[in-house]
Amino acid sequence: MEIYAADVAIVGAGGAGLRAAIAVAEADPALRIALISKVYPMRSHTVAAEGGSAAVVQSQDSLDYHFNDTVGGGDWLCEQDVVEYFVAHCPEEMVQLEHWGCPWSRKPDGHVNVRAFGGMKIERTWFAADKTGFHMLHTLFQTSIKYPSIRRFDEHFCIDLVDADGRVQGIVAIEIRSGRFILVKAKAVIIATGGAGRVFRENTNGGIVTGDGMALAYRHGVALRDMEFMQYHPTCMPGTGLLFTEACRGEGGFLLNKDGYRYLQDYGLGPAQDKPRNKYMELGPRDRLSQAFWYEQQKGRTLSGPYGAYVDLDLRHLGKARLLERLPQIYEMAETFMGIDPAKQPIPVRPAVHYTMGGITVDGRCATSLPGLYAVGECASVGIHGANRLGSNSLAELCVFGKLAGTEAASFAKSAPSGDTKSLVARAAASQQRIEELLKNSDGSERIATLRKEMAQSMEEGCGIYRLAGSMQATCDKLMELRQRFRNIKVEDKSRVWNSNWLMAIELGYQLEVAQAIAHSAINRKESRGAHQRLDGYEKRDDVNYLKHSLAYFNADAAPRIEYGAVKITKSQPGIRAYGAAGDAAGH
Amino acid sequence: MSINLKRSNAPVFWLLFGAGGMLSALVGPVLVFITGIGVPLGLLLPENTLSYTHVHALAHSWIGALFLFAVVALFFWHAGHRIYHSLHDLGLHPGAGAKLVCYGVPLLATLIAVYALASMGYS
Amino acid sequence: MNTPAGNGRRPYMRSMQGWWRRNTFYVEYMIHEATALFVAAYAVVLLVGLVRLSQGQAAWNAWLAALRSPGSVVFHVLVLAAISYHAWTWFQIMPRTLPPVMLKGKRLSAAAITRSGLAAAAIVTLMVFFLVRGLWA
Amino acid sequence: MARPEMQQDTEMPDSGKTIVMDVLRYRPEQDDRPVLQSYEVPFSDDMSVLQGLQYIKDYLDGSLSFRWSCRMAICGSCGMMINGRPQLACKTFLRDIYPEHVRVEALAHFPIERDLVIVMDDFIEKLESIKPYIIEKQPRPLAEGEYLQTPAERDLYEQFSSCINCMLCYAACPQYGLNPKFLGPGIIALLHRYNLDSRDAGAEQRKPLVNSEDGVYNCTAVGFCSEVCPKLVDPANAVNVNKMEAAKDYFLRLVRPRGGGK
Repeated sequence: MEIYAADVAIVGAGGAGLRAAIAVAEADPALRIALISKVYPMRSHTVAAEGGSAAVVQSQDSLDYHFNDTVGGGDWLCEQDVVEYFVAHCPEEMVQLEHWGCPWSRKPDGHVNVRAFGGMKIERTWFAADKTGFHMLHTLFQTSIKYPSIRRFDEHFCIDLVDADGRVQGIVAIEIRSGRFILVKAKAVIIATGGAGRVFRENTNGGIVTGDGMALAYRHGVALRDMEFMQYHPTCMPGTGLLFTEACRGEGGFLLNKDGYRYLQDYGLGPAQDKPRNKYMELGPRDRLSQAFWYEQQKGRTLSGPYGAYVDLDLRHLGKARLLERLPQIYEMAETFMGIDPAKQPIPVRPAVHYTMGGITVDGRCATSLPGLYAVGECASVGIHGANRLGSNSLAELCVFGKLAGTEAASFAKSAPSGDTKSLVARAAASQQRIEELLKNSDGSERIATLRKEMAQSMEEGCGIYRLAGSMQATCDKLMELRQRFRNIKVEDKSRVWNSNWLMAIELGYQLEVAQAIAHSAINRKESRGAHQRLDGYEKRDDVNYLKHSLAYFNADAAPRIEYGAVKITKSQPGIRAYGAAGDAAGH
Repeated sequence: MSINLKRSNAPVFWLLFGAGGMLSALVGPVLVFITGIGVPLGLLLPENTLSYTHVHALAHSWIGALFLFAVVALFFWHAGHRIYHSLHDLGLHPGAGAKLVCYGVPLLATLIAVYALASMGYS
Repeated sequence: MNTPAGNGRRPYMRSMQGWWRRNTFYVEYMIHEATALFVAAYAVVLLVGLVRLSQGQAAWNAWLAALRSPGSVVFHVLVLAAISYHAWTWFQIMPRTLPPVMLKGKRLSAAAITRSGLAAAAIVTLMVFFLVRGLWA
Repeated sequence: MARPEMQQDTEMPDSGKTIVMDVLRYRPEQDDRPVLQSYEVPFSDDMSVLQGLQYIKDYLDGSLSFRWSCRMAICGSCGMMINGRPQLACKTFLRDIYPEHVRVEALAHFPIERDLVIVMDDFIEKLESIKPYIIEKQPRPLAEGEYLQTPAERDLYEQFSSCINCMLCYAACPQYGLNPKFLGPGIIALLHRYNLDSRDAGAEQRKPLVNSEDGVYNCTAVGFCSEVCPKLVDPANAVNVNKMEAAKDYFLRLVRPRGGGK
């Protein structure tokens, strides 16, 4: 097995991984950084983020407002000290990106422009048209090229962490082009592999978003926190689930039911006004908007198309010129994928799974419970999203915590001793053997696609926008069955060079375990909060029993063990989460 | 990968190519018509349009000589450069010989044009 | 088959043989590149004319006479077609070769640049034609 | 025979129709050279070529390899030759080809690693060579806030910053096919993007690449690169504008005093 000796290994080269790599390189140019990604960095799913990234910049805005919007938006399941750190560091990170060349959209005077987003009191979303994630990712990737200490392992698929002596000491990966295994020794490892949205059927996520890093940490005893909170984004393309950014609403788009009625006013978000108003109507938070869709559907007031129920996202009144300036990609997507001119026709949309609020449990400094192991970005739960993430907080999170994870890992690596290569190789060889078994299993009979489809279907049924004990239990049972059947998985392709059949099987293994953590966390939370809404007697938020983080622990072949951890409250006591006129009355 | 940082000499030839391309796009069609079709057939143009007196007078003036020189020389340079690249496009891997021909002929033509015009003197 | 783990890489490079036949865009490109042959031929005709001019009236008249031969006229019709096609494609490509052209704070569209180029060619054509006709008629 | 159920990520209505996809296969561990393999795939009007390939992989032949991720024409993974033209598979629809066969091949002008997967080392190395990052005149402390840049200044380079590195332009460029040392359209577009950025002062450092024998003058203005760009970047413009820059530099250096240039 090939061995590469690094000081810090980073798994995942999306926004968070790249930002972390740059932070390590700037912290100490002598540290050798291995940046491992199963795709080329610019393919990472950060690329698909559209709307923007939050940072307080306007004089009428304040860090407290950003804090309150985030904590209230998260239904008080946030680590408030971490949120304080977060909102305080967003502005400098956005400026840092600007210095690195990110083409932020500008005001006529040359200052960076900001736009409105859902659940925000004051406009604070920095944007680069509607391709913000794309521009941030490419800016970070291209900037990372400046640092000679960053050695990239592009298209290397991480199959395991290597731990020894009670701390993580490296990772094992497959070089996809050759099928060879490589051990990357490292004194600190940062996981930055993104979310797990593809365990659901209809989702906005790219094919690579399979929860790999979450499963890696989980198998090594690190808890997955708050996994029941899966964000449904309210405006997605029916069928494919492709995302129409929240900025469509930030720019003034309307959501209409089949009667052409702005139905959100019936769900505590009104009154309706022509001009977009922060925290009102279409600028409510994502969980509320997705839930309102569900109710409209129950009432038979949605429209119906080949992919089921939908509502109309109406942008016509914004005019073609503004759409092309502010939402060019949305325009292109509507035209190419749906044959719709959004200046002339409303766009059919429905909610789809978008973001994994939970993830690998880390403290406010991005450290996991396994010494030397850090996690950052969507794969991690650093505690800023709570039960519902505010739009445009995730891109800011990549930068603020990417940098923090990088500096923390760098200082850990500098103080940690080198491990014993021989024992690490032995452990890596064991991981290699386990993965190679998949290829050798010649009489497997289960198709990868069949299992994946059953998983995704079951997750949607059990862990959708509204949840019931019975269907959640059915999902838990189904996932257990699928894990059994996975042992009999068939990898048709036995070759080594770019064998994506093999990789998909490994990913499916990751997905099934992460899905289990989601489903079991969900069925155990007997209340409704943020993105976790129940209709079986637990419709209310229950702060007495459930103002707690759920912690899912890997339990080998059995179901995960669910425990609970405290939520850090500093300055915002749980209150009523209200938007629209009710929010104003409640003083939000 | 090793990127060859040796400076390319192409700008000289590319500028001549471009100038010739632009000139031939602007005046090429009308010149071809005048000299090759209109005058020989007496089409739209009086027969004595290209009489020796007229054309010699043109060549005898600075501006006329310059125009004739530019047309002849730049057309050559334009064509030579393009033909050289087309040989490459066709996979004929033009070597030094082809390069010599493609750029040597325009050079020779340029010298001949200068000589011919100079021998007529200027007024 | 049966290569040891990881040694199976054998990147395959495809041939460029006949690449220009692969789509109509390339075919068109090769045709407009080929107009250079006609430009070259016409440049030779003009160069000969210039040399003949410098040799005196008789030489010049012989050149003119040669231009009147049917073969020459047919040849020049072909050259006219080729060089006109060259002009057309030259202005089609022109927007791709210029830095942004700003007009009243707005960027000139590719189509507008092409149209301007063609218009310039038309104007120059008329100017040369009437200059030649007017001066010497 | 009943056809298997559709894949998970996109449910497609069953039209009962099928389309034939001829895919260029190359498995280096067993094939001497690439060979075409045909698959019959259920067809509906809203299916992309990518969805067709996903169907093949999921239900007909798990050994078919190709890159894909975002499905929305922004990650740049799924560039391939579709009926002879470089295109993103996610953005090309079967309905526009039906009932003809869909011929799918790996992106032209690159070595085929396997099936529809190309070796993209060359592109990445070139990307790394052009210093694709802001080279500041002097470092600006974060505390001083952002650089001011007017919308007009941003518009200058914005187009070239939209490159998704899908490499369709390289597959469209015969000059790159004929001479892989050529820096190529997409990379020159990115280089141009930084040179045009009002925050950047690195043009001088990038010049040797532009001016070199592997630089802009390999381009013969075919223009197909810009035709196939899925993001309307116009790399041909970047290349050709830089020819003029390189020419200026070539001659100005002769009149500038030695070492006295800026």
